[in-house]
Amino acid sequence: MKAQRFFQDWGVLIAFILVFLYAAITQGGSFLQWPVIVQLFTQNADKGIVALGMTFVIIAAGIDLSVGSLLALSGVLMMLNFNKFIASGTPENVAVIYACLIAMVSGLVIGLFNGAVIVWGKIAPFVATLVGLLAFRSLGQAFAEGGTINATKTEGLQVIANTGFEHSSIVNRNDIPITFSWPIWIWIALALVFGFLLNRTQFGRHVIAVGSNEKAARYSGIPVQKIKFLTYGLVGLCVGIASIIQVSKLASVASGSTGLFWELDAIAAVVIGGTSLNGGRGRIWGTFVGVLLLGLISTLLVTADVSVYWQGVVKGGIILVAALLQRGK
Amino acid sequence: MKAQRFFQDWGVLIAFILVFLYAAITQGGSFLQWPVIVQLFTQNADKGIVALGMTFVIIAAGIDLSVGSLLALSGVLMMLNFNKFIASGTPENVAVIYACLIAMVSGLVIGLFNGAVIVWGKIAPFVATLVGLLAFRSLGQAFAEGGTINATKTEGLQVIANTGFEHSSIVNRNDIPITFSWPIWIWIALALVFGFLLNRTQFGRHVIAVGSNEKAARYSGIPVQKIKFLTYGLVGLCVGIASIIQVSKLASVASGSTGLFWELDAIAAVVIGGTSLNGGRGRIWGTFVGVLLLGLISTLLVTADVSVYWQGVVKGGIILVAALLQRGK
Amino acid sequence: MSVLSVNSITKRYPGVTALDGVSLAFAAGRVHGIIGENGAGKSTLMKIMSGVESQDSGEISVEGASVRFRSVHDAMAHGIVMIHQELNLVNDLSVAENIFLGHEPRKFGVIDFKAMNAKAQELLDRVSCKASPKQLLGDLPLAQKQLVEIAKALSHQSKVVIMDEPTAVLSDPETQALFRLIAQLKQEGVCIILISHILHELLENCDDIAVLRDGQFVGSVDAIEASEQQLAAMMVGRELSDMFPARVSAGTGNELFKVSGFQFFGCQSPVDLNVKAGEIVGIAGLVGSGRTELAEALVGLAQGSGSVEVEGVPVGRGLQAGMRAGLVYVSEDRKESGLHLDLPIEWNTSLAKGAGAILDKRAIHERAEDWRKRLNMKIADVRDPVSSLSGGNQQKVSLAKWLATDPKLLILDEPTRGVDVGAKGEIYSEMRKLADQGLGILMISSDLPEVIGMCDRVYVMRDFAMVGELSGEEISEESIMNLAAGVGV
Amino acid sequence: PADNGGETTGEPGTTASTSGEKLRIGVSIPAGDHGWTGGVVWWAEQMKEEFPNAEIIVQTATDGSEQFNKIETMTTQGLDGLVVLSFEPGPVTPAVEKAKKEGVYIVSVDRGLTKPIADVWMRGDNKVFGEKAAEFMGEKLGGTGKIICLQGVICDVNSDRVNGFEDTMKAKFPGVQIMASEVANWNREEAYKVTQTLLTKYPDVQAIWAADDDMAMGAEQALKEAKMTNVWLVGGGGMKDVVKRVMDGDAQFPATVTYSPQMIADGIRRCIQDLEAGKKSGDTQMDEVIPVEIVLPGNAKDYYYPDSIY
Ligand SMILES: Nc1ncnc2c1ncn2[C@@H]1O[C@H](COP(=O)(O)OP(=O)(O)OP(=O)(O)O)[C@@H](O)[C@H]1O
Ligand SMILES: Nc1ncnc2c1ncn2[C@@H]1O[C@H](COP(=O)(O)OP(=O)(O)OP(=O)(O)O)[C@@H](O)[C@H]1O
Ligand SMILES: [Mg+2]
Ligand SMILES: [Mg+2]
Repeated sequence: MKAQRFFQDWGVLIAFILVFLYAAITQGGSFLQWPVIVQLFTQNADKGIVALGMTFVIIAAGIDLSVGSLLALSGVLMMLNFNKFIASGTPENVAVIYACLIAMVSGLVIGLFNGAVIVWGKIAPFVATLVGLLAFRSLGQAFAEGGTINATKTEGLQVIANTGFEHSSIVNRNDIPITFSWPIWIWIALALVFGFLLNRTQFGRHVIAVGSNEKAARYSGIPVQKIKFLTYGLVGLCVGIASIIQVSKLASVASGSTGLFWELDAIAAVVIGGTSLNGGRGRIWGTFVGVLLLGLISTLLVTADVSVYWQGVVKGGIILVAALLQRGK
Repeated sequence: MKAQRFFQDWGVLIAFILVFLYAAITQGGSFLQWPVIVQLFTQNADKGIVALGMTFVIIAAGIDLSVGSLLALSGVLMMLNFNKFIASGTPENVAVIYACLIAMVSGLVIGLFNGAVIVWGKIAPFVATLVGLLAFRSLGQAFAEGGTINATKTEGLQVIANTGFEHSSIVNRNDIPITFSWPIWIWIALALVFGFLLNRTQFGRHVIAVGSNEKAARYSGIPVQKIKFLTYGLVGLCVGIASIIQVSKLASVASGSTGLFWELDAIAAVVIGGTSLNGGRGRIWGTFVGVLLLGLISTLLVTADVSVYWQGVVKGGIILVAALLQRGK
Repeated sequence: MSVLSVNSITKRYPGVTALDGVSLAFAAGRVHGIIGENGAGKSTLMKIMSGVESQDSGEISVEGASVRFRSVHDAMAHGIVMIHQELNLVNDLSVAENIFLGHEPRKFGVIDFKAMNAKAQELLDRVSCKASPKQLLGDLPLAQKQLVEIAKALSHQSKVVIMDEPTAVLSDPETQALFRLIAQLKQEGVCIILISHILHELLENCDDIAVLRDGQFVGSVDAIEASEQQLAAMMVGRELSDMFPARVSAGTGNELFKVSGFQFFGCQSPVDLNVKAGEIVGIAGLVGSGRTELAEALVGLAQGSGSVEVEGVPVGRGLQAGMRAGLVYVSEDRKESGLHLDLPIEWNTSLAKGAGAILDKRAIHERAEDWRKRLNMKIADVRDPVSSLSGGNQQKVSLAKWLATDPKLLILDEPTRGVDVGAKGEIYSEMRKLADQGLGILMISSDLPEVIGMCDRVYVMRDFAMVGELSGEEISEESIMNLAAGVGV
Repeated sequence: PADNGGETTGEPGTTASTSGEKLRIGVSIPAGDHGWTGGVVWWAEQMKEEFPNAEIIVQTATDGSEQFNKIETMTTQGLDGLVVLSFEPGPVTPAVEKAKKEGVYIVSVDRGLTKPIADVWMRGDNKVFGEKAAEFMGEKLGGTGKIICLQGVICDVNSDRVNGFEDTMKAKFPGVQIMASEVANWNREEAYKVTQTLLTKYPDVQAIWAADDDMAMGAEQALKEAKMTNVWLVGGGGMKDVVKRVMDGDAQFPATVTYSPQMIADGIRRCIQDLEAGKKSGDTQMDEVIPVEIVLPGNAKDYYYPDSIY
């Protein structure tokens, strides 16, 4: 019983550590280096931020399938406006700030729109956000004419994702200091804020109550609908932030492919992290580690040179083992 | 109240009729023809069959994300073996029968494997079948070395999907009789059988009971685990049958793309058809109409020549309206 | 002046008029009892007064001013809280969080867990609940959850506390503690509205008692002057004869059910017990004494080991094997494990019995109609979902579901919880009839008069062990309580 | 009109089918879920403006079966011509065969069909795509060196390119070591991540081959961040940004390989011109290879379409 409880609580972390140790042992020197570890964080920060928001939605017994499409749409809106600002002669740094605001606001507003459809339109979350999955990308493609939009000026934009904290003692093998870029810090900061929000604030506890027993929450005078509505706004905002990171990384957004399948990845990370799809039970740190675990698997598949055909089997297998480790009674 | 109940019960059918009328009015002659209507059935039979199985899984409060990948895998297994049989000199019709058996058995067995992982491995259905989503396609790609496998002999294989019932009075514009091909009949027959299974047999009632309140079902002496296990076998079998239709229609199977996104389509059809994702409530005819509605939207997008960039918005919009029509209190 | 009053409240559900022009007034510093048969509309009225439901017509006044509640929150703001008949708590939050759900103490916008736990502990002490504030609510047994629900209501400092059958899942000591608490609240000037089917409770603790019948107010009596017979007559509309049927052939049959050396999860010493054909045997004990655990292990719902025989034939492990041998268990928690609330009544009554691999719909329907008559259920249509029934009628459906399986040995866990006096009598006589037909009945009950009135023999449990067996004249409230509480041993 | 149309923009208005109505041309292409296919969709949509007198119905699909269905639906609606760029040749062939039976004029672009039913096949050669890149890279490396490869979505197109590349490398430049060959799904972001990861393991690579330009762009970003701008790349597919870089003599993009999504536009033009010229289904069975060329600073301006989306 005790052991089981232990695994249930810490399974995802144990799985992560096991996979990491495996990688470190089999890959030896090439794996246990700062750049690899830092990269794991850099590469997954955007998806990780979306997963943080998704955790709230799922704890409130909802789901959001539209995140990937929304990422593309808010990226497109951000980029189109950025280019427009630049074209109209706005100073680059001002244009960057405007563009970021546009991404966040569009994410938030569209997320709240999802929430409104679900709460006041009384449409099941799966259906409402499936509509979003179809419609948001389509809108993005219509705005971008189906293509990739490149930033007409890239330096200012790329500051966000490509610069950050460096320390002279943490270097790669060419002795160039490694950048702990802003996305890492944004991700960690948001994880802390969201963890605090979930565990220490009334909003967080009410999210749990709504997901665990909606009727009881209603009988306790909790504004159930408002809470649900807000969780969708939260994930929308997260998507907006993630789209800033995405756009900043590559100074471009592809209306057709940006964020494709992200809903699955984000939900998978949340669930692997120990949050129940039935709502009511969940945790932020679990999602954080879940994202890292999925990222680690991807890295391992590349560095261990697994045949491209077999990668799905290996990835699925590791997820299965992680799930087995932390299964309930 | 009464009106609401009416819409809740018949919403999907009303939505279908409305969209159909809209198409018939705006498209006029080019839409209201036998070929278009028959095609609607032919084109959606395979997906429709998968959705039938999915209905059982969802009523039992489960989910199966692996259907698309399983479709590819059982298609690959079927095709590889078919080509092997032909190469070894087996008569074509015998090879076809063997190949069909292989598809059905592999679908059933792998479906039951999913069920076993969920029931006895105690893994959440979402996670277990997500593993399947990753692993089954990967396996198919490994067997097919990533590519498309084409049938070395096509006539016998194509009999299944391309022949059927014809009546001299039902013709296309060139006065060639239209084929009501076997997939249509298989789909309708399976829908009737599944409807009977769900509404008239103990198994069906137990599926509903398990989905509605698992604990109470267990206390009532219902073999909860066996029931769940079987629903996954059922959807697996359906996927096997669908893969036969696919392979027969296309005389080939693409390990990388066959069945991509089918899980979303199938689940969407089930939910639009009025089955609750929380389990315990659902209906076969609703799924049937749900598949037709989604198919009709696709057809309409083609015939109305909606810009490809806007198709997602239009499709999403129609699904939303259908959902609004039949929402609960 | 009345602190809360309702004026010609009417509420209709599809097919039923739950309330039909009810007017009542409630005063501060008084305890008002409300009684009525199952389905009389008591819970509906309370839900309307606490903002859960809204009336079709009529008005609510608080301290003379007309109000309109749009949500529970509105009612709370007017100082009205309700303890629901069916528990409404969040399993995934702690006990303290449940108590303060919706009005958590905060410091700088953040929940002040320290203060919350401390205040919760006070409230828990007040309701004599042994749970710790930090425990996850889901881990508590039913009775303790009920106490948490009461503590939650007290946390609001309300003017009016509505309690819908709070004692149904409590055993004697906790019930006593609750009434002490009620007396204290009354002293503090709180208005208490108390629903119960246990009439003497109300007579002893209320100031006045209002009676509802078929959604209408039929009258109100002063608790000091009234008698149980009078109340029952007002409720049912006719005189009730003695509730407990006479025994005809008390336990003269052969040994039907024999358990020896049986161990179950958490048990302190192996259990032996037996039931003869035609016998009704009680298992008494305090809440948490392990009666439910024993029963669930006996029928194969939980782990257990030892010899279990029905008519001398060993029963295999597992629920299905037990059912085949005629061993059935009616759960105490009809909401979670007893019934499929969303499914039609007729489905529920046939779910355990089965109706052939290919369903015989007619048999299913007729069976439901049959049991509806036999247990006198108040049902609009057997095709309606169970959730549309009042609590007591749900309990009857739960019983019917198992009686329909033609059992040999029936284990009933709190069979009359939440059932009105009239219906109780019907259930008792049905039990007796079955026993007379040769069934053995093992009844777990916290209702001592029921145990004394019905049982031929009584086992008493304490702390997951069998501590005594009483029969015939030995059975009395005192002897049972002595064994159950471990005094005088 | 045997010559490759590219100059037909001048004379619209002459389009009319034999029946005197507008020509109905169905265009079936893969969904624009990555850069190159996005370009295909864009070019196809452009044709609607170029031929206002023809009814051009553009339909995309996410898999072979959907493409099958959409071709079937368009055929039922009545078509004069069908231009198809198949998702996978196998699954699409039966649908095209049905259209052919209805007398639709078939122009197949790029990947072809499994049966010789196209009236015109403007063949793209993915094998040569890989071979040309391998030859260029092998020579530039002087026969020895370490490289990594980025693959697209696992499918026939990808296999052809990768096999063409790897086989040529092995045969002609055995001294060039392919350190890793990883899937990046035609996706810039994924290529960026995969390259990041690979660079930590193989910090001494000299060059990167990507199976299309989108992935090359992603890889470039990873190189830039790792401050490894001495590593050069070869992609392919005719992305305008890449062609521009080659044209400008950017050392990181010494060359690229043509494979412009514009080929769909050529296919549509060809289809309309042939129908206008009175050609009927079954009259011809043309098989033209769209040449795959290596783009170098010298000839880059011939392949630079600044107005294209891709
Ligand atoms: N949600 C509902 N839908 C339909 N009918 C309902 C609903 N809730 C209550 N009813 C009906 O309203 C009537 C009154 O029910 P109510 O729960 O108020 O009874 P009660 O007096 O509390 O009975 P009990 O003593 O069994 O708890 C019953 O006939 C019941 O079937
Ligand atoms: N879900 C649970 N998790 C942990 N402990 C439990 C759980 N359910 C019951 N228990 C423990 O088992 C003991 C017995 O529970 P329970 O209240 O069901 O016994 P009982 O004698 O049947 O009482 P009653 O039927 O009167 O409620 C309790 O003391 C409780 O601590
Ligand atoms: Mg009640
Ligand atoms: Mg109990």
